[in-house]
Order: sequence, then C-alpha cells, then structure tokens
Amino acid sequence: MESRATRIVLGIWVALVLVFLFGPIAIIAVYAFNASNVQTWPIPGFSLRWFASAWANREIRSSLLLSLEAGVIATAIAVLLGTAAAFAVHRFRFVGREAVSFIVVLPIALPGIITGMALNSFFVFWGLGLSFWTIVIGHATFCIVVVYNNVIARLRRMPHSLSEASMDLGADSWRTFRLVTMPMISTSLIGGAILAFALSFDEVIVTTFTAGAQNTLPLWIFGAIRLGQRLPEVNVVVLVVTAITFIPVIVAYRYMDQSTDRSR
Amino acid sequence: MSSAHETLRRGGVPRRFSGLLWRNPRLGLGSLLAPPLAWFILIYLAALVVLFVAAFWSVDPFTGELDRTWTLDNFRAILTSDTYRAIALRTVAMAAAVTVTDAVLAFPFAYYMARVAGPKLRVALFALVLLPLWSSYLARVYAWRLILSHDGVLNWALKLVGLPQVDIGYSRWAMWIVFTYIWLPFMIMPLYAALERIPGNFFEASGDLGARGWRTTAKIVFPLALPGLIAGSIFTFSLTLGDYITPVLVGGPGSDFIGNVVYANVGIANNVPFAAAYATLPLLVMAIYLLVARRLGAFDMM
Amino acid sequence: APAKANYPKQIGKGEGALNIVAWEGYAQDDWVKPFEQETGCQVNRKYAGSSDEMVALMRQGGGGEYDLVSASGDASLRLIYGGDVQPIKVDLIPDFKDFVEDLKAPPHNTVKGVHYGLSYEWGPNVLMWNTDKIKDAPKSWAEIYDPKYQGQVSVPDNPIQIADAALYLSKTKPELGIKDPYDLTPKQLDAAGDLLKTQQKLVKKYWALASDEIELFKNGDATIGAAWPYMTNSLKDAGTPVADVVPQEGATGWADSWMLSAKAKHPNCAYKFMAYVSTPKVQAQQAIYFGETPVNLKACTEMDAQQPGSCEKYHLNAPASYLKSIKFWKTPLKQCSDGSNTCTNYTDWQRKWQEIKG
Amino acid sequence: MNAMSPPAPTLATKTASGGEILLRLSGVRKAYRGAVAVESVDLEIRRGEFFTMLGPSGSGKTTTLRLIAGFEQPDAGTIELDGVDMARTAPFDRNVNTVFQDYALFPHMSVAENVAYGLKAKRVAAAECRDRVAEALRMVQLADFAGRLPAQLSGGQRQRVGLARAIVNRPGLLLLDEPLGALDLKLRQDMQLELKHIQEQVGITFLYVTHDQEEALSMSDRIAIFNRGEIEQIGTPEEVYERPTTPFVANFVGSSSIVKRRGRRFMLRPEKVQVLPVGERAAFGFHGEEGRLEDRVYLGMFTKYVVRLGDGTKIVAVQPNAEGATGQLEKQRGEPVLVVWNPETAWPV
Amino acid sequence: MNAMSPPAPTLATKTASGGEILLRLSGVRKAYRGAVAVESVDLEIRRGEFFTMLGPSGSGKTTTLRLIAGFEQPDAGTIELDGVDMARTAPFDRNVNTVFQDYALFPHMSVAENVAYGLKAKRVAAAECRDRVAEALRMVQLADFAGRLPAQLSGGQRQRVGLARAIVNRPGLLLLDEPLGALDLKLRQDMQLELKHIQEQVGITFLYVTHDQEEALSMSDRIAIFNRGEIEQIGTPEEVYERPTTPFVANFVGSSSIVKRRGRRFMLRPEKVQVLPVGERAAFGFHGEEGRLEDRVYLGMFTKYVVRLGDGTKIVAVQPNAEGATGQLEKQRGEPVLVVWNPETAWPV
Ligand SMILES: Nc1ncnc2c1ncn2[C@@H]1O[C@H](COP(=O)(O)OP(=O)(O)OP(=O)(O)O)[C@@H](O)[C@H]1O
Ligand SMILES: Nc1ncnc2c1ncn2[C@@H]1O[C@H](COP(=O)(O)OP(=O)(O)OP(=O)(O)O)[C@@H](O)[C@H]1O
Ligand SMILES: NCCCCNCCCN
Ligand SMILES: [Mg+2]
Ligand SMILES: [Mg+2]
Repeated sequence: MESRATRIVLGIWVALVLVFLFGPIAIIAVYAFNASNVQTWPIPGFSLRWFASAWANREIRSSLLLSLEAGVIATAIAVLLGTAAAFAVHRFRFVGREAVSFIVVLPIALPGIITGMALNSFFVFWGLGLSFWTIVIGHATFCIVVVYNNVIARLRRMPHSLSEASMDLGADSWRTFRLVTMPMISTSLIGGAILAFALSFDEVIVTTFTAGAQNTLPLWIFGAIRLGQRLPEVNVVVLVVTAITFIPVIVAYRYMDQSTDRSR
Repeated sequence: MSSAHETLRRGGVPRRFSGLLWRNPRLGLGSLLAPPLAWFILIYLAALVVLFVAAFWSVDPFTGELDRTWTLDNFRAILTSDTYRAIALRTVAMAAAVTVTDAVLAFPFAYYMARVAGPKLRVALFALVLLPLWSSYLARVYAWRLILSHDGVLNWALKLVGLPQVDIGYSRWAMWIVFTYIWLPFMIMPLYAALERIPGNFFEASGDLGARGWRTTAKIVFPLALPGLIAGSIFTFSLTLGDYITPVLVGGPGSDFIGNVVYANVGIANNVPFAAAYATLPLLVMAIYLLVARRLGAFDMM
Repeated sequence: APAKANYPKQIGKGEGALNIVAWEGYAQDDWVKPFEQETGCQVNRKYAGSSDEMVALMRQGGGGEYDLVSASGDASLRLIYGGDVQPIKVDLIPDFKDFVEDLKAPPHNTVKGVHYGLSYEWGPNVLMWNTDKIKDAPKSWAEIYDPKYQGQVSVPDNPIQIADAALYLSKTKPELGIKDPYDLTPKQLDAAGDLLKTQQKLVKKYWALASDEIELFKNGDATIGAAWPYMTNSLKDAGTPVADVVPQEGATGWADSWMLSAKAKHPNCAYKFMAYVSTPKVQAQQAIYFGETPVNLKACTEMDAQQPGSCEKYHLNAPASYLKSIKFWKTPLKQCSDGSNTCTNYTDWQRKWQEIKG
Repeated sequence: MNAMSPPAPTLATKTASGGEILLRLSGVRKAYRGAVAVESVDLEIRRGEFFTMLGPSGSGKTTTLRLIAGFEQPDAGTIELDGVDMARTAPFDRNVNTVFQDYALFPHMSVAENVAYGLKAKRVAAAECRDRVAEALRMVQLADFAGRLPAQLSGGQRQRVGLARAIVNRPGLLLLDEPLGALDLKLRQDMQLELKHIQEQVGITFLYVTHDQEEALSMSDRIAIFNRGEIEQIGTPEEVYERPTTPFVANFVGSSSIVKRRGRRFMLRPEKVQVLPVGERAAFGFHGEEGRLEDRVYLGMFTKYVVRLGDGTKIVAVQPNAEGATGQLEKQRGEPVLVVWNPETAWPV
Repeated sequence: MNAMSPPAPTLATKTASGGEILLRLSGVRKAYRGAVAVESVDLEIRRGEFFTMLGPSGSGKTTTLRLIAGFEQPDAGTIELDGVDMARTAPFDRNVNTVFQDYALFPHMSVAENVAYGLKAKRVAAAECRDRVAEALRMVQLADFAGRLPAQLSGGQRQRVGLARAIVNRPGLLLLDEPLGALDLKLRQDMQLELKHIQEQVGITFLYVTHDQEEALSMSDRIAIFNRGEIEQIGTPEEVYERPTTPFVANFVGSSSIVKRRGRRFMLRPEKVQVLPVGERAAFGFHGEEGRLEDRVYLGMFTKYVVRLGDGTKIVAVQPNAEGATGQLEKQRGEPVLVVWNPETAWPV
C-alpha cells in the first residue's frame, strides 16, 4: 500500500534511529579496546589488555554471577506468579479482577525509586536484613508484570475451545495444562522470561535500595564508573555480555510470538 | 455403557483433584490467584503503605532515629519551597518532553516494522530494538558523556565536517538526549504491538474511500495506535520521572530531579520521611496516569 | 545513643570476608590484594561519594551490612551517636602507638575517652586548575566565584561545600563574623548560600563522584574547581595539565577514621584490616595514591621510598602545624561550638544546598 | 456402505418415533451475569438418533451444548445421560465428545496425535490406540494425512480431523456445534453427506447445532427449534416444516406467505402455490386469486415469483424449472397473474 | 421504491444484453511470489449491471477485485474504467468503492463518522456531507444508529454500515467481496433482498463476489464463473445454469447427474428428472429408465431422491412437495422406481 517514496523515507528513518540506538554501544565497543584507561577521543591506541584484566577481576566474576543468580531466580518467581495471575484473570470473572491488572503493573509503572524505597523501608520495618533475597524479591516484583502481560496476551489469542477440547477428550486439568496449554503459551512465556531477565539483569535503582553488601553487575559497573580507574573493564564486560546475548535474543524472538510474523 | 462410566470415573489423584476444581471453580481461582496476590499485597502494597505512613513522621537529623509522631512538616516544607516546586516541574516537564520525543522517533520506526518490513527483517529489527537492554544502562549513559563532552566524539565529528562546536555536555539538553535514547526501546515495543494489530484492510478501506496516506495516518493509524503509544509512554514517562542516575551522570547545574532529592534524602541524609513525602508527588502523577491509560486500553499493549 | 563496648580479647581467626564502605581510592588492589592473600579475608568494597552516603550505607537495612567504614569527621559523630558503630580496642592495633598524637583520640572519633574510630589519613580540599588554559596560577578561592570562568567551574555536589564558601567569607567579609565555617547562624548560612548561588551560574557541573571531576578536566569541560589531591594525581598521570594549591584563605579538609559497625559480621577480619592499613607501608601507599597525609609517623620513610619527596610534600614531617591550617569537616549542629544554640544544623544545610543547586 | 454399517434402516424407523432415551434435559437454565442464555430447556434424545438444534443467533443452542458437554454448569435443572445425572461430573469424566465449530485442533500436534489424544488420556494400549486412530482416519478419508499438522490442511480436512478425533473415542453421544459453519457452500454440501454417512456407519447418537434450516431438514431425524433460550417445537423435519406450532417456527423454518382469510391467519409455503396466467382454471378444490406479478427471480432449480394480491397480501411461490430451458410463466413484472393453492395446504398459525 | 429509483426496468432489460461498457479487463494477470492467483482475465461490465464473480475458494475472485480497487497492481493486462486505463492510479484516486467481507469498519469512529469518512476525504462541504450521510443511513435503515460504535452493532447492521460507507460516495462502480459471507443463513437471505433493492434504488454498477451459487443466481444480471485464475464462462443466470459450456461450470453451478448414452455425456439437472412408481407411463417424448431408490431426503420445499440405475449411474431428482403434507412417492429405500426425463433437457457436456 505505502508508496515507494514513503517506504524509502521510512527506511531512512529506521536507519537513523538504529544509528542513534547503536552509536553509544559502538562507543562502548571502541573503548573496550582502548590502550589507555583515560577515556579521551579518539582513543590513543588499540589493546586487548582490558579483556585479560577483566577476566582476571574477581569482583566482575562474582558480581556477574550474582546478577545471573538473582536474575534467574527472580525470573523463575515472575514466571510462576505472572502465569498464575494471567490464568486467574483470563479464566475467571471475579470481584477486583480489574484491580489485579492494575496492581501487577504498578511496580514497573511507578518510578523505580519509589519501588526501591518502599521495599527498603519495608524490609527495615520488619527488621529483615538486606541480602541476596531482598534483591530477588525486588526484581521479581517488577518482573511479574512482563510475564503476566505476555502470557495473558497469548491466552487471549488462544482459542478457549482448545482446552475445552482437551477436557472433552478425557484429559483432566493437569494433563490439559501439560499437553495443550503449556505448549501453546511456551513461546510467549519464553519471550516474557527473557525480557524479565533482561530487566532484572540491568536494574540499578531498585537494586541500590534492596541490595546489602552484595554487588550485582550493574552495581559493580556503577562503582567502577565512580572510581574511574577501570572504565575499560566496564566496556569489556558490557561488550561481551551484549555479544553473548545477541544470538539467543534473536533466536528467542523468532519463536516468541507468531504475531510478529503474521503477514499483514 | 454404565461400565464405560466406571472406567471414566477411575483415575488418580490429579484426576480427582481436577474434578474437584471443576466442581468448585472458586477453588481453582483461589489457588491461582492467592500466590501472586499475596506477593503483591503482603510485599509490595504493604511496602508502599509503610513508606507513605512514614511520610508523616520525622527523623532526628543527627542520630538518624525515626520520630514516629504524626506531623505534616515534610509536606509543609515541600509545598512552601520554590526549590522543590521547581524541581518537580522540571522533572515532569522533562518526562513529558522525553515521552513526546520518543513517540516521534518510535512511530515511524514501529510503523516500518509493522507495515513495510518483511517477516525476516521484522524479527531482526525486533531483536535489534531489544538488544540495547542487554548492554548496561549505566554504560550506555556513560558513553553519552564521552560523546557529548567538550572534547568528545560529537564535537570531534562536527569538526571533521567543518561544523561549529556545540557545548551541550552536562546540560538539560544532554539529559533530554540521553533519556530519549535510553527509553526509546520501551516506546517502540508497545507501539509496534499496537500497529501490528491494525488490520491491513483498514488501510485499504481508507485508501478506497479516497484518503491519502497522511489522512489515513492521522485519522485511522494514529487513533488506533494510541493505546500502544500510551503504553509506551507509561514506561518513558515513569522511567524518566523516577530516574536519578542520568541527571547525576550527564546533567549540569540545576538539573536535579525528584529522584535526586528523594535519593539524597533516603540514600544519603537518611531522612526517609521527607523522601517519602516528596515521592508522593510522582506516585500521584503516575497513579492518575495509569488510571487514564487503562481506560484508554493501554494495558493490553504493554 | 552510642553503642556499648564489646571488646575482643584478641584478634581471632578471620571470617573469610569483610564488607567495607570506603572513599573512592581507599581500597585499591595494590594493598587490598596482599591483605586478602595474607588473611584470607575477601574484601567486598562499596564506594561512597560523600559522608552522607557513608552514614546511609552504614545504616542500610538496619545496619550490619558493612563491617567497616572510612568515615570522615562529619560522618563519624553521627555514626557514634546513632549507635551505628562500636568502640574499638586500639590495643589490638600494633601501629597505633606511632600515630600523630593529635589524631590518636581526636574529638571526631573519640567520645569520653572511648575510641569509636581509628584515625587513618587526612588532607585538604584544594583548588585545582588546568594549567594550559589558566596561565596565572590562582592563589585565592575568589577564582571559583569569578564570572570570567563562566561555565568552566566545578565544585563538589555536597552540602558541606557551604563550609568552603563560609571559610572564604570569613576572610573576605569579616563583618559577617564567621569564626568556624561549620558554625553558621541562619544569617551567615544565608550569606554563604547567596555567594554559592551566584557561583551556580558559573558551574559546569557539580561533581558527585571523584571520577566526574577527573573527567570534566580531562575532556575540557571544566578548567577550575574544588578538588581532592587524588584527582590532581590521577589527571597528571593521564597527561592532563593540572595543578592544585591550598589557597591563601586556607582550606577545608577531611580527617578519616576506620569505624567498626555495631553489628559487624566479620569483626576479626575488620581488626586484621585496621591493623594492616595502619602499617607504614600501606599508610604510605594510600597517602601517595590519594594525595593525603598518613597518621602513622613511621610512614615517612616508606613514602620517600615509594615517591621521593612525598613525605615532605604531604607535610608528614611537620604534621602538627599543617593540621592546624585545615578546617576539618564536621557535622553542623544546632549547638555551636561555643555552646550557644544559635547555629544551623545539617538539615538546614542540606535544604540550603538543594536551594543553591536548584 | 462397508462392514461396520448397521443394516439399512427403513425410512420409517429413521424418524425415530420410539427407542431408549439416551439424554434427558429437564428444566435446564443458564444465565451469564444476569443475561439469560437458556431459559428453560426440556429435551429427550434417543439412542442412535440424529438430533438437531436449530435457531437464530443467540437463541441458546451453543449454551445448551456446552452444558451437556460439561463446559458450563447449569443454574437449575438436571442433565441425565443414560439415566445418570451429570450435573456434577467434569467434562473429562463424561462419555460425550464434541466437534467444535472452529475445530479446536491442537496446532502443535500432527493429525494422528490429535486423533490419538483422547485414547491416550484414557490410557488405551499403544497398539489398540494405533489401530483405532488408523481406522478413524480411514473413515474420514484422511489416512494419508496422519503426519500433517493442522495448519497444513484445508478447512474441510480440518473439519474431518475434528470429527475423527471425537468418534475415535466411541462416545455415547457426539455433540457438533455448527461443524460446517466455516466452510464454503459447495464444500458444506459435500460434508453434510459425509457426516450423515458416517453417523449411519458408526451408529453414534448425534446432537447437532446449526442455524441453516436446509441443513437441519436434510440431515436430522428430529429437530428442536430454539428461540430466546427456549424450545418452541420438537419434531421430525416434516412436522416442523409442514405443521409448525408457532408463527416463529413457521417463519424460521423455510419461507412462507401469510394470508388472512375469514379472520384467520394461514401460512402458505411457496411450493404449495402455483402461479398461472389469468384466465386459466384452478384444479378442482383449489383456491384461486388474482394478483399482479411483482418480481420473478430465476434460481436455477426453480423460479421464484412474488405476487401482490388485491388486498395487498404478498404471496411468494416457487415453481421448478422442470419443463425446459426457461421458466413456464412468460409474464413481465407488473402484469396480472392468477395464484392458486389447495386450501388443505394452508396451515393456520 | 422512492424518488431516487430509476423507472422499473422490464425483465428483459434486466439481463443487460446491451449497454455502455463501464469496466474492461483485458489479459489481466497477477502472481504472488511464483504462485499465480489470476492467470488471464478478460471481462466487460456494463453500466448499471449487477455482475457477479462466482467460483470456488482460491480461484482468484478476491485478487481480481483487489486489482480493480487498486490494492494490487497487475503483472500484465489493462484495467479500463470508463475507457481510461487505471493500472497506475492509486486506490484513492479511483472512482470505485469497496464493501469488505469483514466490513473493515473503523472501530474508533461512530457509524456516522464511518459513513462520512470518504466524503470528508474528498472535502465535501459539511452541510452536504451531513445530508448525504443521513440519506445513506436511511437507505440502509440505520438512521437511528448514527451515533453507535461498530462494536455495538450486530453483524447484519455492520454489513449495512459497510454498504452505506461505500455508496454514500456515489462511486461509478461498487465492489463487494462476499459481503454476506459472515452472516447467518436467514439474515443472509434478508440482506440479499436488501442489497438488490438498494442497487436498483441507487443505480450503481455492482461487482459482486460470492462462492454461493444460489446467491449468485438470485441476484445477478450476469455471472462470471472463475476457476483456477481464469473465467470459464460469462452469462446470465439461466445461461450458466441451463447451458454450461464446461463440465466445471455444470458441476459448480447447481448439482447435476451425469449420464452416458450413445457414447456421449449428458448433464441432467435434478429438477428435470421425475421419479415415478414402476409401471407408470412416462409422458410423450420422455425417456424412462428403471432403477432402485437409494435415498430419499425431505428438504421442506422439495424432496430429493437418489436413484441408482442398472448400469450404476446415480441419478438425483428433486420434486416439489406441492401436493400435500407428505411427499408423493411413498417408496422405501431399496425399492425399484422409474426415472423419467425429457431428452431435450439433457445437456451435453
Ligand atoms: N460466556 C458468555 N457470557 C455472557 N453471555 C453469553 C456467554 N455465552 C453466551 N452468552 C449469551 O447467551 C445467549 C445465548 O448464546 P448462545 O451462544 O448459546 O447462542 P447460539 O444459539 O449458540 O447463537 P449462535 O448461532 O450465534 O452461535 C446470547 O445472548 C449470548 O450473548
Ligand atoms: N497476498 C497473497 N500472497 C500469496 N498468495 C496469495 C495472496 N493472495 C492470494 N493468494 C493466492 O492466490 C490464489 C487466489 O486467491 P484469491 O484470494 O483471489 O481467491 P478467492 O477466489 O478470492 O478465494 P476465496 O473464495 O477463498 O476468497 C490463491 O491460491 C491464494 O492462495
Ligand atoms: N534497562 C534498565 C531498565 C530499568 C527498568 N527498571 C524498571 C523498574 C521500574 N520500577
Ligand atoms: Mg452458537
Ligand atoms: Mg476471496
């Protein structure tokens, strides 16, 4: 439908936005190879030494590990609770049903500083020391909505008759969930989980308020940025994480939602 | 036939439990809803309540001890101060400006994804939009410092092509650019979701009735994409509203946000009551925003 | 209220870990790594950009997240009276005896003879400038209030910065009657505020982090400002032409102490760490790295060994007189040092600072 | 007809005037948040019958079917299958299977896996399962498509998979909710024949939902006419077409003209009316009236005439195009004609 | 009929045997990535005509319509509207409007706004716009629904909004792609009448797509039968039903039996065949053969008989249920019967 000129103009726009999106990431990549730890432009020379020193850095490894652990557990909680909430809202009519979708989006829609501060004073109020688990709780709280939204969108598109057909054929609720519902929602679940994990993996503000002495990777990065001595290592870590995630993200989104390749 | 019923009736615990759930749907609802609801109410809503009760308390500035006597002093201090009013205004204005800019940048992009790109390119663009979320938010903000600083990449490039230097490092311009940049994917995704749901034959129907491209865009595409736009704006607006790191990293003088004041009071001055009182403002703004957004159907697009 | 003493008899076996809150540059691998190898105590570092942040971190989650903090004088009393830190048995620190006398039991970390902190290092807030862009070496703080540096000034984003203005005003406007830059009546606070508000228009950026300031000078955004010697050193190392000076009006400064959390989970490692960083070698490494002065007088030879002339450069050979020239950070209180109740407290300062920054 | 089929029933027994009751609904009622979907339904279905529920959109057909399948629970009334009340039995414990309007095939399973689904749920042994699936696919002529995914099938093929998936379980009762609604007319007509054939083969009781009168008439042993959540009439195709008990049934099942004579209203089916040139004589005992030809529509098999009588009554008549290539009555619109009917065929409503 | 309607045409002119050409397609071809959707289509449509494209699913009807509307561009051939080639003209510049199968109503606009959309795009003055919208809504009997949103309408009402939205623009040509496909049978029959009525009222040329033969026969002036991207026959309803030029047309338009006699194949329409008890005499000049009654299906208006002849040929016959409450032939399945037809009605294929 769109005229050729429209398509060309839109194409140029898309290209420019991509340059905008990836320009800073390119800068990060370049500085990862900076021979000096002084961040001036253009860089004085190329070097791989920061890869070696990042690799040897125990703090990077432990904070990366912590971020992965917290992200995985928070995502797991989000998947369980978000899926349960999506099913409840999709399947049933009940008083306060509307409120559920509202409560669920609150933690992500309210500024992170409110979420963080509220959880922080809550933990303090109950005398719970800040720990790995408080990080997980904070992350899970704002990740639930991502899974919830993905799953409920899929459930809405999934014909209700499928699970009825299954029960009609003699499969009990559990079998129906396992053999029909789960395979149908799995891709949206994966999509939601990936996004949830990404949000957790990169969360700074809520973590700042819910972490104790533990450093997640973003907190380590923040510390490194303040310190200013090891910035190339930050760039190395960011570059490597981005590169490693690129392929699974592409693969995952290919499978995520049939709607994305539904032709217009 | 009755023997058939017998065989059907048999079955293990899951089957009998399934039957129980079928006969008592409320039980099923309860077991699905209780865990997430308990999580949100016992942890999150309770936390918000604790926080905002604290807004009416005060703190000993020296020892940091909470004084749990009811007082409106925090609110009074905020409402009577030009400084706090200016900061609130600045924050909301920036959040609005960033939201509008992201919408403008994202709309043609999402439109291209939904309507022009083929299936393969669409998946690729989708992944490319999401990819920045994996490269540290902090590192990307920091990269902008290197771009915008006095002797940075931008001025270097401008010099290369013989253009005059700009001095926008550490300023509100810088914050505007960086916020726009950081939250752009959060606008593109829901906008794309909304555009992608517009049936193709609406474009045909509109053209068929004599409307040219711009008219179709204004009268059909935009109104139908509005829920997605609002869903995206929830992110861009609220993420900007609550951020305090970007102002610290790329802002100049006079660029403190609500978040900076809140952070300074809770994370530095240990004055949670005052922070809570000041945080009431974004909380109210977002609550209203969300109620409006939900009415406009934005929640289905997030 | 201050925490009760709970002295250990001796330093026991390490717990394997140690969580510390430190100023940036206070826990460098150069000396932390050997400590870890020696004691098996893995050091987890959290860097704070201001004394306020240190206090907040030590109180975070009800306290107990961190074992040690390198608190400056304006944070230490708050931590003591807030009950956040516990008394330290200085006998367990072998090098304590070699400390500068004035800092063995200074009022900012010792209350009624009870040591709540172990002095570490001290130094001045200096005036730093880019020597390429400013040829005449500045001598007065007046420079950072001078409109000719519009958009090139950088000062810390910290309420305690008001004291710098007050110090300057105490010299340039004696009629205000400022004696101690931390004892300000509301009128004096306003006067300092007004001065800082005129400065706000000149500021390129209020630096929140040490690295901010370094970068501002490195990338040509700032040419003059208030800094720490640490920054001058870093910038010089990176080839940026800068110099610093304690201007004629004198300077504010810090005197830091290691303090032990009242709920420390790793007290043995904490004692081991305090003992370790009090040794002449570490004291010297720290001093040279940050550009400040150790408390251990024996560090002088170590300093000269690591960087010839540094003992003198940082006045460790004549600490007593140099000490007097620095107005060390302390927490402003309602009660002035002279006992009268006419001063402004830290909350007032915070509000004022917010007003200044806008 | 193959080995499975029962001895061909006589035309008389096909109307199922007797036989054992398989399903009985009494006083069944269902409302959705205030909106009543099924007001009160009483129904008896006999074993082996092809029973159809016919009615306009929203009349409660689907709801009734869902209550029988167990997807919904009735607000009141009983649902007895084989004399046992099913009200508290879950769908997976009912000996009833459903063919869905949108087929509801599991998209991630092959045709064979779809068909085997019910047997596996009942833990039928693998070998038997394989055989029964193969047999069911043969019956719906999809033996060669066992390995395909539903997305790789045409609409008619999907419909047959849905059917095979249900009948492979040999349910006591098969529920079909507008199973042909999504198909092209031509395909639908073919599938009607196939469905009917299969029902005769396997001898399962069919409870069929449609809103297409022709489909209902051509396939059913008995028909229940639904209107606003209630049944207006139950009867054989001939009964509901020729002897409707309410005006609604008269109007919904086939088209008709209404004439008022001597203070009473009569329904006239179009095939009972003849249109003749003015001046011709009506047959003995027939009633004739003059009118004006308002429209003539050629419909292939027959031609439809619309005639306006002197008192304004509109009479619709159809006449088969039996005699040759063109319709018999060569009149133009607006010309006068004679309409004729046997008063015995005028049904009072 | 109101003031707008043209003088009632005679039945003869309705077959549109002459008249000015409005639309001409010559050698139009369209392929989608290798798959040919429209092979080669030649077509002429006359002004004022009700022209129908009939054909099975996938035969290229929609593609042809989309080419005419301008949603697609042909790979080859010309599309002339009023003698002007339209191939490079954008949809919004063509004097053609479309009624979509799924209506494609704009969900965020009221009924009136939907209908006004095309007029506003053409910058028709507000007052005139208001009047024309009101008139169009009156015509489709939705005057009272102007303020509603599409979601608040039933299927049939939406369909009429789609129609009003198109005709309000007074296009030279109106394209309708299975506009009634989504409706219930009963509603569809009502809408067929309404559509036809409106076409006569406004005098716009209709190009109609359907896969329902009955619909095509009852509404059209002329019909084009599509098969695999090509037109097999164009003609009046009677021509395509009674004198099909290809076996495909014979089979697709209406049902028929095929008999082979003297080495030639003939098509027998079911209404041309009579079924009689054995022993009765066929009318003069008629051809009679004995067979066995295989099935008898009551269809309300008529009864369908399936007879198997001695040589295995299957003959389908329909007889109107004109005489009384029951069909005339009281034979049971399996009994011998006589089938009779006029050899002139057997069409060689
Ligand atoms: N889940 C539901 N929630 C609310 N109302 C419902 C629901 N299901 C059906 N209804 C209403 O109940 C009435 C009967 O609906 P039902 O689906 O049984 O009709 P139907 O005869 O099957 O119609 P159709 O021919 O359109 O399928 C309708 O008015 C419908 O709107
Ligand atoms: N956009 C497209 N891309 C690829 N193939 C297409 C496209 N549109 C149609 N086709 C193919 O072209 C052929 C003709 O399709 P078309 O939609 O014109 O048929 P139709 O006669 O309208 O069928 P129906 O009655 O099912 O609507 C079909 O084989 C179809 O699969
Ligand atoms: N990529 C960083 C995005 C951070 C989003 N945080 C969401 C939490 C808001 N409460
Ligand atoms: Mg239904
Ligand atoms: Mg089509």
